[in-house]
Amino acid sequence: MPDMKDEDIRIGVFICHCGSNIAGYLDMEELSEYAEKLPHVTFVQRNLYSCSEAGISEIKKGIMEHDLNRVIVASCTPRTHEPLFRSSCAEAGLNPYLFEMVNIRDQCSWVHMKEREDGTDKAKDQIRMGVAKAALLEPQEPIMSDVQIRALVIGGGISGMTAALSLANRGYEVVLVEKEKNLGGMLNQIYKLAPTMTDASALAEEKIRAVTGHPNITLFTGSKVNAAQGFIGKYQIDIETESGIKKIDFGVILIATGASVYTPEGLYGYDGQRIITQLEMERLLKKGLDQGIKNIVMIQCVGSRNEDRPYCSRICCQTAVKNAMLIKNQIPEAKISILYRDMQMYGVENEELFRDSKAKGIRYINYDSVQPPEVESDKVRVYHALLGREMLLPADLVVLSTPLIAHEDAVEISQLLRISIDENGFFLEGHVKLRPLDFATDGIFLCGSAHYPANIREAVAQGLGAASRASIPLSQGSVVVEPIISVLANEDACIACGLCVALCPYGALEIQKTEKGEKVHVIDVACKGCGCCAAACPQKALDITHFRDRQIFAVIEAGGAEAQ
Amino acid sequence: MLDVGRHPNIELLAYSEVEKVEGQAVDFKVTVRRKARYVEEDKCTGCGACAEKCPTAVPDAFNEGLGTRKAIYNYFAQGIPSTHTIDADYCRQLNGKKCGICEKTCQADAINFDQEDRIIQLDVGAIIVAAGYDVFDPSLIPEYRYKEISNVVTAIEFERFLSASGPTGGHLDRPSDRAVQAEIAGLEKRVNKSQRALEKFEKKYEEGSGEFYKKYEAGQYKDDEDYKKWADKYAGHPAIVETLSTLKRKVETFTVAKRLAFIQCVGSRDFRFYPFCSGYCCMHSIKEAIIANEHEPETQSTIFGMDIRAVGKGFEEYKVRGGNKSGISYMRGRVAEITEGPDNNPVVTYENTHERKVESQEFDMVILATACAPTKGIFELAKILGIELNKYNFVKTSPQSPVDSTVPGIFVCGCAGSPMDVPESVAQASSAAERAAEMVFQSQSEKEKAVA
Amino acid sequence: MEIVEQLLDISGIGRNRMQLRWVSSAEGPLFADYITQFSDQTKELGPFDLKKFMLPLAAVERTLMSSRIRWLIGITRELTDFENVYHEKLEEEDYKRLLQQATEEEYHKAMIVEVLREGPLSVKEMAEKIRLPVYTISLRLNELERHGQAGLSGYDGGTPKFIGLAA
Amino acid sequence: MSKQFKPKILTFLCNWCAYAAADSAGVSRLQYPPTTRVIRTMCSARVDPVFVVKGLKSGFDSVFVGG
Repeated sequence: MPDMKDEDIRIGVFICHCGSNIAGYLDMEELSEYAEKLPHVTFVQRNLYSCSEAGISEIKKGIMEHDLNRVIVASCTPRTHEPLFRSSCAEAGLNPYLFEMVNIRDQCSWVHMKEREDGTDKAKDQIRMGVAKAALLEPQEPIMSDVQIRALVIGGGISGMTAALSLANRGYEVVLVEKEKNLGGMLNQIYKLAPTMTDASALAEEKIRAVTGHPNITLFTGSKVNAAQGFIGKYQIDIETESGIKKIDFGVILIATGASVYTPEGLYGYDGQRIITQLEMERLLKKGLDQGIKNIVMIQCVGSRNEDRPYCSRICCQTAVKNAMLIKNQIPEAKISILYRDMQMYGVENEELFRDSKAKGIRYINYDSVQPPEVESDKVRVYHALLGREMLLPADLVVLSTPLIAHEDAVEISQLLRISIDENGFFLEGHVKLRPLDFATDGIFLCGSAHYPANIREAVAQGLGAASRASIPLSQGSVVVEPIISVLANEDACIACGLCVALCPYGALEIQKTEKGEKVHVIDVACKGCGCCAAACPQKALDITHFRDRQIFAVIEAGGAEAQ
Repeated sequence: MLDVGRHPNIELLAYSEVEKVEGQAVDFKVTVRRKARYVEEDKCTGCGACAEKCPTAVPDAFNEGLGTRKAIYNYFAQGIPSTHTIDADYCRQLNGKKCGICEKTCQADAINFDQEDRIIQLDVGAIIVAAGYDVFDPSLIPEYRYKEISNVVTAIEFERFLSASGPTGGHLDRPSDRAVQAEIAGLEKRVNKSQRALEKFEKKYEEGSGEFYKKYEAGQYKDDEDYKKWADKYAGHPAIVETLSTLKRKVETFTVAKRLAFIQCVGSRDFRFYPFCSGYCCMHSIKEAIIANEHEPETQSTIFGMDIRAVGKGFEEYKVRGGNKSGISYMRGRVAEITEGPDNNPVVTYENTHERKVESQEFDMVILATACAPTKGIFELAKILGIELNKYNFVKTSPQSPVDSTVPGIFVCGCAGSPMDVPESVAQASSAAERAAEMVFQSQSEKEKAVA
Repeated sequence: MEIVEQLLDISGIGRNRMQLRWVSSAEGPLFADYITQFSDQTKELGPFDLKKFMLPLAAVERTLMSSRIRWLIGITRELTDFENVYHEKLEEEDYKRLLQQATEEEYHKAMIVEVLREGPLSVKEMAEKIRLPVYTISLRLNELERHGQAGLSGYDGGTPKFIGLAA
Repeated sequence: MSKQFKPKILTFLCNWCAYAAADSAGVSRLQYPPTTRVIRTMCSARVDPVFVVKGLKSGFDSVFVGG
């Protein structure tokens, strides 16, 4: 195809009837006559259904016979059929980005049904604006970037191990980095797991044996990531291991760093001896309880659902009930009362555990956060919100259910990999409902309590899920990015002020040294083309392909001009 | 949904059911029945012209029967695949009466009335069950009188009331008010009909109905059949007009529902039905209450629950914010009974456990947060696949392998496995996909080893 | 976008010539209402008289292109969300006030530059044309002089005349 | 009839939110005045404040930005 010089731009305009959805409300004759008179338009055609097989072949025929180098389809919303029309243009030998759609159905004929004349005027303006933009369109090639087939899993708890094992089972090379000396994370400190009461360390050993024995998994314990560069497909990571720094390239990264238990300093007289946390309770259970303990009081929501930590940590209720059941197994006649605000025993298994615990004689006492219980030397004073009177419960042992909080090093990892954490320090997922295991930045994935406190069932499921998400780029071997991205249009204007880098929500901009001094560099693979950098740049140095300033100005001027 | 429809690697068989499964992990033979839709899938562009012209109105299942759709329909506006379907039970043509309007209207001539069910064989390596759940039918709970009191609705119906594409376009018109409005519409039709009948008589006899009636009463046209009909028509006319205007005055007093009651654990945590907790209903009610408040700032909601389980990420903060900003109050207690007070207002009787008093309160509308019941078809599907169900009739899984069913190679995700909310379902979907991929990969490597 | 509204106000064009609305993809009806309201509101305002507002509009454009304003918009988050090294953060209201004040100053400077394009003027003449007190004009004028955007062009019988210079 | 003033509104719509809302208004056939002239952008952040001024200078009577 000849190089696009200004004079020989040949635009084809295909106006769709969409049966009667457009033709029934707009004057199609007037539209096609008007389109013929627009600058650079050399071919106009109307068809009944542009998106049907017949319509597509008409467009392809039009491109080849009239040697068109720009195509406009005036029909429905680009959000549905733009990819279809672009691929048809490509099949006819035209670069798919020399194509522009004009919406004259969903945003014109359908919404101006009783205003045929004004609706037709609007359609004329929109087509004129489309033609103005089409004249300035440039060919683009989709950006391919190959992916290093190797996954990095940070965190060797149940979730991290599950993810690593699953990816390894699918034949991918996995590097698992764990900051502690041994794998297992929280599992090592837990005695038994609800609801099947399987032994936590047995499960941990089984998983650790599988991980250490797997040929595809390289394990680094007592190590941590201290430098990270690059983007999806091409990450350069420095891992500080016990035997020196290792530089390894990765395609994807999985964050499974888990969370730690909040130690309730200064709350309810916590002393780690008589007033302990649920985790310390697990240790006591593991060792075997001192039979002398007869009365145990557990207090829920210690240090959570308040101003400092407004979130409900989800798993402390089920942990408390599980521990209470285990205590009953070891000391059947022990009296256990659980002081709670809301018993968060959500789901099938938890509710069943909750019922069985009541059958075993565990008592539940509701307290109001306004009047919390008070722990004294050998008893606990609590105002029973449901009975409306104060109770004194003898307590040889007080167990405080504290929330899981984010590890301190979560902030460090978030800055290293340019991923965000939420106000409670947990990692912020791409989308709370639709992308719970991804980050906003492509290529990095998330599972387990690093995202939000999760029990074993959820941690394992999220580990598998994150592995599945991570395997998509690995299995394709390359990443295709739509070429609507930011580009440094005016290199001299850029003064490397870094304002755009701070603004970019996708971490797709960085400052790099070039012969002309420091300039902004666009990581095209990570860029989503949102354009906030181009709009904010004080020097107007950045621009967005397919939505360039000059294209938008041309469309504005075309829109404003009166329809002849 | 759009991505699924357009993804080259996904073959979407909508309106189809699995009939038989043979073989075992890694190579299953699955027989699928593609039910006849009487529309050619490859020809239909989903433009919707046929639906506009179709004369038969049918209660719309997507809107819980609150709105109506046509006999030829797309399940909801932007449903994928956009291919329309003819509802064989309601379509006149398929029931022997003459019609075929949709066939005439369709310019892509995609309508094919003698399309048959088609049986398809599939060879697959793994199967993922994502059969979802059914909404518990609250009419099984007599004390909530779901069927008798029109202003008691289920959560899913309330969702349709609030939705901009729902039957009321997002306005919280009370069902009792809508019934009155439907009555008014019926009456208006009757008034016009009788008006036209009177005019026909007047034209026929060139005489105003008023004078004719005076003469008729004076005994002038006693025995004439036609005149008698005219007189009865004229006598009955004012009565209809009268009831119509009283109803119309009553409609002026109607307002959007402002006092809402959300009753949690309807069917859940209940030994008579489902002893488990369905997990998402607390959050769903809080969301509905907040949206209702956004639509109508004076809306006040009370959520009755034993525990308000806001356990997910950001849920507790959402619940607290709902309480502070969107006029929601949380009442700890289980609702005993709903009776109908004056002006169709449901009255809720409950024990306020913090005050240890039995109280009752009148509301404009009551929303029942219904339980997540296993789908009706799960029993048959389980038999076909050979997988076990747990005692609550969800697919049996274990905490260590949460997405594996009891049969290797068959996996489960979402509410078919156990009640859960959207974020967990989406996460579990990826987990099931991963396990399936693992299974398929292992089989390939074994085949290669066998060949090598 | 509040800056644009503020500029439209102080330039006399009126802030209701522009509107920013947030609409989610499910809120079709809400979108239709916003468009209907804004369309009726525009109809009441009547056609936009380009000739009458040519000058102030050019000044608005120049203000929006000035690096000072673009910088201030660009680092909003830096100033208000993240703390600087001394752990100081700018409160939302202080930032808004600072931004409004800067915008006003830049707008006046832009008006002066635009007015001077028609030919040399004295401070008093500028004050009448832009309808601003002499005091503000001279303040902004010497800022322009400091940045080399304006300069003395000569004396008309004792009163100094100024012209715009290409910065 | 005298040419009744028909305003022309330059409308920037973000592809994921406002543009999608406009489509869904179309799907449910909601009517609104035909005064808007739409420019689709990938995100409302793409709308540089200068575009608003450009719009008023090019003959539009007002500018609407949908994010």
